[in-house]
Amino acid sequence: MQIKEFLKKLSEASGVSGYEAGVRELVREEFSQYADQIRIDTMGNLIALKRGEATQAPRRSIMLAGHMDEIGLLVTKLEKGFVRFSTVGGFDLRVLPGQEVIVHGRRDLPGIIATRPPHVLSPEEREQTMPLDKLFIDVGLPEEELAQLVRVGDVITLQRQFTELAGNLVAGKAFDDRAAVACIAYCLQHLATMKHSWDVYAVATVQEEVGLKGALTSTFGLMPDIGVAIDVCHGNMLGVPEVDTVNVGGGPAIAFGPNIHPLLYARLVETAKAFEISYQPDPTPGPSGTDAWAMQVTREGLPTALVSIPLRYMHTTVETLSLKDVERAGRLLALFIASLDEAFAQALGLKSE
Amino acid sequence: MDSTEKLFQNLTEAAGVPGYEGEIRAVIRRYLEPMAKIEQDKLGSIIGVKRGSSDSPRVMLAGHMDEVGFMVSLITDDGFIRFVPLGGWWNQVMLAQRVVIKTSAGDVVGLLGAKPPHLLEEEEAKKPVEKKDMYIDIGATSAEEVKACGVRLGDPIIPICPFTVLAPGKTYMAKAWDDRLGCALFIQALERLKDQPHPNTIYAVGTVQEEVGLRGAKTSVYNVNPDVAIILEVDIAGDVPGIKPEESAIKLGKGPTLLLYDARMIPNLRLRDLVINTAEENNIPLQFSAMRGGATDGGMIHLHNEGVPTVVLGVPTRHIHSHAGILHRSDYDHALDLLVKLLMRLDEQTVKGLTL
Amino acid sequence: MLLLKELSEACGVSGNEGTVRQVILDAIRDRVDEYRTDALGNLIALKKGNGKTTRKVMIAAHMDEVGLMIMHIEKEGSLRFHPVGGIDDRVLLAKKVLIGENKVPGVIGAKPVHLLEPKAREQVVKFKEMSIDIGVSSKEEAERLVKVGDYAVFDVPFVELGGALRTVKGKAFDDRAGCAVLIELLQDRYPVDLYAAFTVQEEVGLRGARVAAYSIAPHLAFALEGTICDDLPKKGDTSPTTVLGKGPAITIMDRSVIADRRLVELLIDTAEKNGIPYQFKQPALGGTDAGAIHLSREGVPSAVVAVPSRYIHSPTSLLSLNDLENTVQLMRQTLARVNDLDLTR
Amino acid sequence: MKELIKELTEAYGPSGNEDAVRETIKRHIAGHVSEMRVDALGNLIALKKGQPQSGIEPRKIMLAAHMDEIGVIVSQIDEKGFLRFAPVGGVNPLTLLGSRVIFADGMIGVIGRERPEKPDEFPKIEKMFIDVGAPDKEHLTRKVGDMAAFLRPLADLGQRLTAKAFDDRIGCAILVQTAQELETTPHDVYFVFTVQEEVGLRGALTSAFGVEPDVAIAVDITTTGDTPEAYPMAVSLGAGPAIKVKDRGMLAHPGVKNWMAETAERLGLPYQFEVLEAGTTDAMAIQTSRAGVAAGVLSIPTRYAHTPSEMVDYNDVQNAVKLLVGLLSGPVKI
Repeated sequence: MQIKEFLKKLSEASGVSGYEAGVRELVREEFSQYADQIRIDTMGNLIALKRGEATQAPRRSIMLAGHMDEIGLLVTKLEKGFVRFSTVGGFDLRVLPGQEVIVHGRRDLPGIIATRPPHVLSPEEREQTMPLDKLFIDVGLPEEELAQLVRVGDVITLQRQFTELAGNLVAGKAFDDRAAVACIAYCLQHLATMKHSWDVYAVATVQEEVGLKGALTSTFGLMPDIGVAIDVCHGNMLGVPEVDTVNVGGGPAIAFGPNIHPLLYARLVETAKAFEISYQPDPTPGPSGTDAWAMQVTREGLPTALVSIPLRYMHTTVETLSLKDVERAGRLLALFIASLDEAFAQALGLKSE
Repeated sequence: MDSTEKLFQNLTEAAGVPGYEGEIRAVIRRYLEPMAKIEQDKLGSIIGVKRGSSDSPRVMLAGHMDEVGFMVSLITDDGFIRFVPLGGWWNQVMLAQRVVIKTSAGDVVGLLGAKPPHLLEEEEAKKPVEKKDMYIDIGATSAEEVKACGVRLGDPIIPICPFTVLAPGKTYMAKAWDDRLGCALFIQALERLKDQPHPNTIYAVGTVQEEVGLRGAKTSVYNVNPDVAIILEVDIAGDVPGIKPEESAIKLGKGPTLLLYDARMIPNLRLRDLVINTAEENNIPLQFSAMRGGATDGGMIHLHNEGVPTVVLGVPTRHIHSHAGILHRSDYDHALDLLVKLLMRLDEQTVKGLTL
Repeated sequence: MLLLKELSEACGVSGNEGTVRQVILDAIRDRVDEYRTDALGNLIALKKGNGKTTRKVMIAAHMDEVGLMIMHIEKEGSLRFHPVGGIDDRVLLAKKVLIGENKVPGVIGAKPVHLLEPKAREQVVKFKEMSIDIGVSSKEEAERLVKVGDYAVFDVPFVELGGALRTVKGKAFDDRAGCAVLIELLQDRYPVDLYAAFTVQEEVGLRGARVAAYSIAPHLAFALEGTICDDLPKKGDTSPTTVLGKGPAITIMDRSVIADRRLVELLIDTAEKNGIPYQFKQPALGGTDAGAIHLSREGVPSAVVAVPSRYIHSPTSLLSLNDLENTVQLMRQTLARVNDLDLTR
Repeated sequence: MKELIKELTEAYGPSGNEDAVRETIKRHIAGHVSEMRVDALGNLIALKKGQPQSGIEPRKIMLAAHMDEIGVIVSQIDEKGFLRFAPVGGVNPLTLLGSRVIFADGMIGVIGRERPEKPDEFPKIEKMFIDVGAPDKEHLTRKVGDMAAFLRPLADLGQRLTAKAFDDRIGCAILVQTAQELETTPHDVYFVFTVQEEVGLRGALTSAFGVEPDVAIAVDITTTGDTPEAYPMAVSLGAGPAIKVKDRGMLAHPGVKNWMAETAERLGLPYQFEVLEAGTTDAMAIQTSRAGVAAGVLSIPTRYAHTPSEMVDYNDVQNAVKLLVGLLSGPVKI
């Protein structure tokens, strides 16, 4: 698998929270090459199992979670031949005006997010962010035709063009968190060339952007011994203080804090150091806001960790990351998994039934 | 794609911010050359001369080649690019868009960075980002890298928005309709008149630097020295939610528009009536518009010499001065018909009559 | 009482409760029948009932306290930090803190008032504008003493103030007071299986209690808290949340739970029968582990009993030992009766 | 059915005090279900056992409507016997001024307000109080923690009805009516009347864990966009029950959504799709129960939600019952 090609496919696919079917097929295709078993649960999570070599009980398992849903829009109302919409997931409304979109009606309709032109706005209005109810989508259809092709509740995705920048960086939509899905695929591919005794559940979760829902239910269903979430974190960019970001291209960020089991953090760091994979520590004082936050408190709880890929302009159509970081994160996870043994399980105090 | 759509694609996808019209000029030249004698003024405006059955009257058709864009103004140490707008940009439609920097070393793709919502203070989210605070990210990590990519101060920057046929097949989305559409009109007008005798000589002019002050119009009009002029422009469609009729009554698909006045020009009334009659006689739908702000090349051209009878023909376009605009094919076709019919009627007699 | 001092002075910011857990473990090891630590760090101890018991009762007190985490070290060696749990920016300025395992002392600083515009003096300084000074002059020097990710707590010694209410002052009475009460309760046996859950991460979202309740699956539960006590003189007709010295505070409803009415009645009845003072906590304020426990599995009837304590979530808090002891009394007597409580509907 | 609706909406039941509502419902569904139980939090869980039908895969279906309503809770009592209070659930202060409230024991109070500093000042709940007509504190039987609900009888406007607590007694009424009209079903249908929805979907969370359904449908209210200058929204009163696509808290399971829409079309019942910007329902909590539940919502378009005068269209209500009966009689297609 080529990370760039796979990420491009994922990024340009449509999979707004709750409607991940489109992107899920791509993931299934890719994961099934490395998995012994693959299934989809009630919520729509894609769960791939790659068995470990362990022969004697207790059989241990690790769950890798990266979410495949993306933030998007939803049709709320048709008005005078234009589309009113609502957001799914957290948007900065300021990036919406002028964006190209695709309205997934009876067929896909390209269009743009528009608002009253500046020519007719009062100076005050120009100084305010356009609220949601002042924005609409123009697909260039007359009222009657629009009504035949589009219904309330139809999904809308933003511009899907994948762009290569200088220095091994790429830009596109939904890298949050499809980059993690690509990273997991790369990890599985890598694992195929190694020995590992623990079972690996590679889970592409759904509905993370609307409340970590896929992780909540899939973890309950699988109840692995430990869980690792892969997500994106804020990369360095103009106008944002250093303390809030890590460097794009500086290697995966390994989180620690209340959401992270100290021993998992330690093992990840050892692994990175041992194999000279550059990484960045990522202090996370409160809620990590990732699938790991949900996984940790499932049933009687489990040790969790979080590996993040530095990313600029999160939740815009020009999310930007370094392919090198994705690859590094994938390798790190594979090596980490290969290092898991019963001694480590004991150290974590895992039950042995 | 029919030939018109192909023409639209070639014209709108070409680069040409004010002062940097080289690329678009080449495209237009390719289309004009088979039909007309090509001249150029010293500012870069291109002029296609097509003689009909008579040298006079001299009819000037003007559409501007330049589009709104940006220019590299600063390269930061950590490799981000600051820019200045060329032409009137509205800051609210700029964030998180893709752009191409046209460098001596070729095209460099970049994007306008936008702070993630997660890191926004509540107050901050209420205020639009100022242009001066925006920047372009080409994926470089240092000023050196940026320069290595060939980017230099002053390099022009244009939006990325490929020509797209929208769902109904009758509406198109693209950048730079303002005013590649005008260019398309004079090109196809000449094509139609190729083997028709028209009682005049047509000067089809693609002007430069309209967006920064009608500059190309001022120079090219000297070269042409017209007896009558028709400005071909986009017009603001007002049929979107939230626009009141008194702000703009123009609707997409309801025909071309005739500009009754703008900030810089009042049309020649007889010429105006000629347009209206021609439209009625050929039952071509026509809408009327009036702009309190804004102006067109006509603002310069009609003041040439002792004055030049001038009108502005428009085609309704939504969302101009942003990355992507939308227009309707039938409006364009009607505008073209009207223009051609008009050119057939502008003989010496009629034109003299305009100013008696 | 002495244990309260030890508990209060131990450092246990959410996610880093190890030290507190150790203090508690040493205290209860010989009092309980079983104990274990789970994946999040909850300490769960079982005190079996007197044989003929039918009910599992969970009592939770959380070990964690609000504090700070070191996020970034500036070139000149000052430390940027982020609060862990809800801390009011206003209480941070000019406080002494202890950082990391080795308790490196530091002071929270900001721009001196002299340099502030008159207008700025009116405004609250945001924690993002503050930094911790540990007396070093370079990043390198700082890194020898602390590392990014270290936890920091306020440096506040435990002091007895005495007086009729036998007040004491110290840090983290929310919820070390609850821990102290729970440790006391483990001395006796009751006609129920008592599961004492010393929980983690309450301050970042009731997370320890949630998983503890799931694994214990109790029939009913109590949360022990050190609760808001806003009884200072103030203008207008607004009565206090709780009053210092007026006895344990019983919650009827807070942001996280509507207490089970049957348990509330039992508590009130027990208090009155035994002449133990009690008060109601003003409704609709705050949240406790009970919020997570009562929603566990198919639901768990839950109630909250709290020791009033002034200035919680600030460096120093204050409580009355009388209230503490009365809370122990009330719980003891209640546990003696809870097995017979009719829970059918 | 109007009698049932009247009885239910006028019952007293702020969050945590649903007993009266629960007893009323028990009375009406007794005999129409196979078994009933009340769980630890007070949810009423009634099961209608399925009769196996050839060719139809039996599923475990949970229908949820919440019994509780918004209200107020006494937070303090001053010397003169005025009761200060805090909200229970999302109470808009504007709707309190001049309202009457009623306590569990039938005591009635009116809500008063401190003189505002500015006449146009937005009323704050901290500056309001309940006056139960007590001369002073001594003669007052109330205590801190007592809850009160709006007092407002149902008014039958003919086609439309207005009352307090249509949120979500209308849902309860619809479930009761469905239980009565549904003769047989191939599925095990759990009619669950939940508690404490208004304070955080708490009853739904625990009852869903207990029931462990395959499919769940919450029946609750939604707001409309058909009043003057309303927020742009496609839902309007009388256009049929609304099938939820999304609200603040959840995205409905597309399968359940389509199953409802297709059934409505098959039965020739009017329906509309709903995208709600604010608020959520029990379905949010049910959806993520255990390993996940395919959950949807059937909404009754309701104007003036969370005021003492909510308004619904009687046709929407009856069509909702018809749709539910239709859904439960046939196979589950998701």
